[in-house]
Amino acid sequence: MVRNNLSLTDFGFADHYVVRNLVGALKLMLEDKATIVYFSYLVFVLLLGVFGPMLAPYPYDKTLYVNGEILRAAPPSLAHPLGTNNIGQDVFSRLLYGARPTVITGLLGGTMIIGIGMSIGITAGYVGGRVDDTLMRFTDIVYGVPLIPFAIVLVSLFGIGFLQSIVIIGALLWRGNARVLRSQVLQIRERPFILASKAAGASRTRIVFKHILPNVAPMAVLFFSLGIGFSILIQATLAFLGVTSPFIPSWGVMVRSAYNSGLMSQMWWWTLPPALMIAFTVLATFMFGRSYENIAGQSNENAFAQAG
Amino acid sequence: MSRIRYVLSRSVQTVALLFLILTFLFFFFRMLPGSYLDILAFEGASEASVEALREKWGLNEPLYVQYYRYVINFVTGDVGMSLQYRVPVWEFVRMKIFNSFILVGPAITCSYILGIAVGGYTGSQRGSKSEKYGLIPFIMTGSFPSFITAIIAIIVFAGWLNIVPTSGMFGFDNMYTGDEFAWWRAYFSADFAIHYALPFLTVVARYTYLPALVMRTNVVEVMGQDFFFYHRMTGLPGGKRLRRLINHAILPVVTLYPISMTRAIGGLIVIEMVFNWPGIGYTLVQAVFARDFPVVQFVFFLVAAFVVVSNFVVDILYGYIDPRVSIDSS
Amino acid sequence: MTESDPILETRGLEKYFDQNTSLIDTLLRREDEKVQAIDGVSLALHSNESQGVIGESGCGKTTLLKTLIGLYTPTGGEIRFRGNDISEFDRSDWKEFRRNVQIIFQDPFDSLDPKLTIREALQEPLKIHNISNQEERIRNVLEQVELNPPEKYLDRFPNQMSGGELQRVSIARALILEPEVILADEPVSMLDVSTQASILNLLSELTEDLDVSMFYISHDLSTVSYVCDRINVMYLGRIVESAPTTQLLDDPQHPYSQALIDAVPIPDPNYGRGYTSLEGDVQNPVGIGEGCRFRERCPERMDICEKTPEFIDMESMDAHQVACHLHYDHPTDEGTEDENTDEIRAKTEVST
Amino acid sequence: MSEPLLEAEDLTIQYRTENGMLTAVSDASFTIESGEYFGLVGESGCGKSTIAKGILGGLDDNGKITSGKVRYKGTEIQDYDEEKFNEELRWEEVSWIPQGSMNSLDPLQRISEQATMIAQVHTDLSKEEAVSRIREMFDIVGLPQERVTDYPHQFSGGMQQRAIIALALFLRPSLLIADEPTTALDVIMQDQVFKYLNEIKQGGDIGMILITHDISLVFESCDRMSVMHAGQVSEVGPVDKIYEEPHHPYTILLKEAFPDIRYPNRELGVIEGNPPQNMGEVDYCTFVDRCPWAVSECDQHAPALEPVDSEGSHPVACVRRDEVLEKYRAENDQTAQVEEER
Repeated sequence: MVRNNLSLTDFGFADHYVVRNLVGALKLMLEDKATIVYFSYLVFVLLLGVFGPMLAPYPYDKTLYVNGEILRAAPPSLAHPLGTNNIGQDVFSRLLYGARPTVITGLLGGTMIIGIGMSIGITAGYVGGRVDDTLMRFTDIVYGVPLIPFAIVLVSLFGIGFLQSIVIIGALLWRGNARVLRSQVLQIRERPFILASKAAGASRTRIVFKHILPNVAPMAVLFFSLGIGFSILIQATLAFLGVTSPFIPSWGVMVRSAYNSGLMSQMWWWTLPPALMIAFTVLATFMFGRSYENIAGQSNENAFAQAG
Repeated sequence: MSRIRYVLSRSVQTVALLFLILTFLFFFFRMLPGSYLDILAFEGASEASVEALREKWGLNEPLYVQYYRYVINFVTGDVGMSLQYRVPVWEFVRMKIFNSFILVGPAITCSYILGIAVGGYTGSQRGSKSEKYGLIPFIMTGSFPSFITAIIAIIVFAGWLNIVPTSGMFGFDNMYTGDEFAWWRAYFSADFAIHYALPFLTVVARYTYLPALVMRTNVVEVMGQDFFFYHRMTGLPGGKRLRRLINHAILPVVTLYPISMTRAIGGLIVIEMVFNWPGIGYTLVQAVFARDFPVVQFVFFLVAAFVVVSNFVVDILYGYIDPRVSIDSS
Repeated sequence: MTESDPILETRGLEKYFDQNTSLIDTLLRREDEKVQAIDGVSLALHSNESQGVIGESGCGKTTLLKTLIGLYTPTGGEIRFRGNDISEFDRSDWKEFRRNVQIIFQDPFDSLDPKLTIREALQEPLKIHNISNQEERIRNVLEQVELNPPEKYLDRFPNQMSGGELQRVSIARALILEPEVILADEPVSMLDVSTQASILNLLSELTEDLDVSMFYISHDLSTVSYVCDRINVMYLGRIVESAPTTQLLDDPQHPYSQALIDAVPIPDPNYGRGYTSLEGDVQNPVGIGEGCRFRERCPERMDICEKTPEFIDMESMDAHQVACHLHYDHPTDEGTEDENTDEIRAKTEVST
Repeated sequence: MSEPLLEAEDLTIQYRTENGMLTAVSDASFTIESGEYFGLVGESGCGKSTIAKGILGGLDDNGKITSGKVRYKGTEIQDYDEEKFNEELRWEEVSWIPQGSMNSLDPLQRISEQATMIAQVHTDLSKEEAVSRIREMFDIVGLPQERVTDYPHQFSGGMQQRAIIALALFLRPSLLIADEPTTALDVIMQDQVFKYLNEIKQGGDIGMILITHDISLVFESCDRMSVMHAGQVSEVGPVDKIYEEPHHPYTILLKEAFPDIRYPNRELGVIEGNPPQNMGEVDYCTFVDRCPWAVSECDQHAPALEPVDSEGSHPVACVRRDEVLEKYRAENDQTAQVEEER
C-alpha cells in the first residue's frame, strides 16, 4: 500500500516541505520489520567505519609473536576472535580497520553517482531538445561500455590508488540513474500542476526545486543507496583484481590476500568474514533503497533493475 | 513503414554504429599515454630493437595513415598482431573467446529461463506471500559481488565438501586434452562437467535477479490491462489466457538479454580469475596492464559489436512479434 | 486600452508541430509534413464575457489554450493582450500577463502538487508575484469557492480530498491573483453529475459577480451552453462557426455545428431525436493543405469546397460568423461558378 | 409470461478490504425480459459496474456475491465458478462490451485471429466460418469487411468500439452487457454507435444491459431502467414512467442536475454531499444524508423496494415514495415547467 505524504505535527523546522517528506517517509519505513534490519545493519557498518580503528585490539599491521615465532594461521581463539592470517596479523583488528575505507568508498562513490546522475538526468529531462539528445547519446556511450574492463583501463591510465578507483567508479556508474531520472522528469514535466505553476509565472528554478525535486526525491534516495552499494561492490572487485593500492587494508584487499595465499579453504576464518561483510553491506544498501522507493515513491521495480 | 523498410533502416543504423565504435576505440587507445614499447624499454630492451619493432609495426607514421591501414586490414580479416606474444590477435584470442562464451552463453540463457519462470510465477500470485518475498533470494545472490559468491562456493563445495575441483577447466589426467583427439571432444567429458559446475552456478546466481524482477513487473502490469480482463470475459480457459500473458510479458525481458550478456562479460573477469578459467576476461586484464592495445582494442570492439548486433536482432524480433512497432496505422 | 478593445484576442493564430521523423527520413531529405494543430484561428474575448470553444477530441482546442497562455510559442499569426502583441512582451509585461491570465485543468487529482498542502499550493502564486497579507487572501478565496470553513482544508494534502473539493481549490488558485481572464480546460468532465452542477454554477456566478472573462473549452455541448454567452465551434484546427449560445443552438449554420447539436442526446424518452447521418471519422491533421477540412464528411459537399472558405459575418444574423461556402457569394470568376451561386442563394433563403 | 431473461433478487456483492467488508451492492433486485434494453444509471461508485461484473463472473479476486440470487433464463448462476461461466454462459449466451475500447482488444492479435480464438473455445465453428461470421458482423456495424484482418492499433477510437460490438454479437448471444460503451467517445461517434445498437435491437430479439452515468442515453435508447445510489437500487421501471413521475428523491434531483441542451438557461439542481462508503451490513437508506426530505425512519432500516403503481411495474425504495414528488413540485413551482414540455 503506497502512501506518499503524511501530515506531521506542526513544529517549525518540520514544516519545511523537504524535511517533512523525508522524515515522514523514513518514519513510515521503520514500521516495516525487514527494513529495520537493513537500516540497523547499515548504521552498524557506519559506526564501525568511524570507531573501528579505535576498538581494534591490535594495530592492523603488527605481527604477533608467541614465544619467539610468528603466530601464523592461528584458528580463532579468545585472544584472537578471528584468528591470525598467514603473516601473523590479527584478522579481527584488520576487519575493524577495513570498515573505514569501505564506508568512505560507499559515501563518496554514492554521492558522486547520485550527483552526476541527477544533474544530467534532470537537466536532460527538464530542458529537453538538443541538450537532452546530446546528454542522452553521451549516457548511451557510457552505458555501452563494459564496466570493469573500462575501469581497469582508466586505472592503468591514472595509476593505482584508493581515491582514484572511487572517482573512476563514480565517473562510470551514474549512467543507470541518469536515464531513469530523465524519464521520470519527462513524465512529471507534462503534469497539470507543473503547467499551472508555469502559467502562474513560476521561474524555471522555482519549478525544478519546489515541484520536480520533491516528486523525484524517493527515486533519488533509491539511487543514492544503490550507488553506495555498487561503489562498494565494484571497489571490492577492483581491489580483488589487485588494481587498488594494497596498503590500505580494505575488506577487498583482505579477500585478495587470502585468495592469493592459496590456503583459502583451510583458513576460512581469514577469508569468510571480510567476504561476508562486503556482501551483506552491499545487500543491505540495495534492500534499503528498494523498500524506501516502494513506500515513498511509486514502487517502480524497473528503476531498480536498470540501476546497474 | 512496412516491415522490410523497418529492417532496412535498422540494419543501416547498425553498420553505421559499428563503424563509429571501431573509430572511437582506435583513437582512444592511441591516445593512452605510455605504450607497450615504453614498457619494453623500461625492462632494458636495447634502443635499437625497440626502434626496429616500432618501424616493423609502422607506429611512426602519422595517425590517420595507421588508421587507414588498420581499417583496411580489419575489413579483410587481419586484426593486427599482439605486441606481447607476436602472434596474430585472432589466433591468440580465438580459443579464449570460445572458452568465455561456453561459460557465459549457457549460464545467461539458463538464468533467463529460470528468471522468466520464477518472475512469471511470483507475478501471477498477486498479493500473496510469494509475490512479496518470492524474489528475495535471487536479489540477494544478485547483489553479492561475483568474486565473493565464487569464493564462498569454492570454500564450501571444493574446500569442505571436496566434490568439485577448486579451479581450472580440465583435470591433469583428462585423456582428451592430448592433441590427437578433435579439440572439441574435451568439452564433452565428465571431467569438464565437474570443472564447469561451480563457475556456471556463480554466473547464474549473479544474473538471474534481473530477468526475474522485470518479468514479474511485466506480468503484474499485463494482468492489470483491459485486454486481459476482456480475454477473461470472452470465456478463454486458463491455458489460453496464460499463453497470451506470456506472449506480452516476455517481450521486454527478451530486450534485456543482450544487456545482461555484456554485463556478464564484464563480470567474467573476476570469475575467470577466481576459477582459473582460461577465458577472454582475465586475458583482457593482463593485455591492458601490458598496454597490448591491438588485443584490448579488438576485444572491446567484439564486446561492443556483440551489444549492437544483439540489439539489432532483438529489435527485428520485437518488430516481428509486436505489430505496433513495425506496422504503422494505415 | 479602449473599452471596446477585447482583453484577449488572436488574429490568424497558427501552431504547427513537426512529426518526430526518424533519422532515416531526415537522411533521405523527405519533406516532413507538419501537424497543423491550429491553422488560422481568430477569436476575441471582451471583458466580463465567457466564450466556449467546442469541438471533438483532436480538433486542437487544448493546443489553442496552451498557446493562448504562452506554454507553446505560436508558429504564425498573433495574440493580443489588452491590445498589444504578446510577441513583443518583455519580462515585466510577461509578469503582468501571467498575473492576469490563469488556467484551470481537467483532472482535479493531478492539477495540485501531491507533496504540498493546500495552503502552500495557494501561497505559491502570491509568492511569485510577492503579494502581501497572504493568509487573509487565501481565506477569502477559499470562501469564494464555497470551501467553508477554510481552516478545515488549509493543512490537508490533495490525496485527502474529493474530486469536487480539489477542483474548487484549482479555481481558488486561479482567482487568488484577481485575474482578468480564466482559461478552463474541460473543468467538469471528470466529475460526477451532482458535483458537476455545483462547479458549473460556481463558474457562471464568477463571470457575473467578479468581472472575470473566461474561455471554456470542452467536447460536451450541454455544459458549455450552460456556462457561456458565446460558443465557437472548432474542427481540425479551424473555427468553423461562432455565435451567441441560444442563436447557435436554435439555428446552427455550419453543417458540422448542425451535426454536433443533433448528436447530443436529450434526457426525454418521448422527444424522438433522429440519429446523425454523418459517417466516417475525424481526419488525421497531417498535411491536409487547402480546402474546407470538413468536406470529406460533409453531407452538403460541393466542388467549391476544395477552396478554403473564409470566416465571414452573416448579414442576416448579428454577431454570427461562419466559414462555409454555403453562406456567401463567390467572386464569380469561372462560368460554372454562376449556377452554383444562384443555387446557394436559393438554399440560404430557405434555411433562415 | 415467459421466463425473464435475467432476474436479480436481493443481490449483495462485497469486497474484502483491509478495514472490513466493503458493500458495493446491497439487496439489488430487477428483472430484464428477453429482447429488452435495460438501463442501469448512477454516479461513479454506485455499484452498477460491480453488478455487471457479478453477473458474468468478472469480479476481482477480493470481491464475491455474498447473498441473493441471479437467474439467467431460470437457472441460478450466482455461484458458478470460472469453468461453468466459460462453458455455459460466456459469449454464447451473454457477451460483454467494455468501456475502454482503446485497449480492450489484444494489441498483438488481428481482429479475425481473436474472433477465431473465441469461436473455437465456445463452438465447433471452423476457422473460415468464424471469419465469415465476423465479416458479416463488421458489415452490420458499418465497418469495411476487408479490415477484419487488421490489428487494433490500425483502427480509430470509434471504429475499435464498433469492432468490439461486432465481436460481442458474432456468436449470436441473447444478452449484451455494455459497461459505459461510449464514455470515451465523442458525441457524433457515440450517436453512430447507438444507431447501430438500435438497428441490432430491431433485428433480432437480443437484450442489453446499458450501464452509464449519462441519464439522457438511457431515456433515449432503453425500454426500462433502474437508478442506483451507493449500492442500493433506488427505483426501477419503464423509462417514460420514470421520466414523468419519478418517485425516489435521488431520481428527481438527478434529473434536475442533468444539463439539457434544449434549456441552456435552466438553473441546474445541486445534490449536496457525496455518496457514502458502506462497510458491512447496510440497514439504512444510503441517500439519507443528501436527501432534503429525509425523516428519522430513513436511518433505521433499508427502505423496501415496493411498487407505487397498481400493476407493480414501478418499484421504488423510499419510505415517503408516495408524497415526495408532490412535495418537490410544490416547493419550486414545477407545474409551469412540466406544461411547457408537453
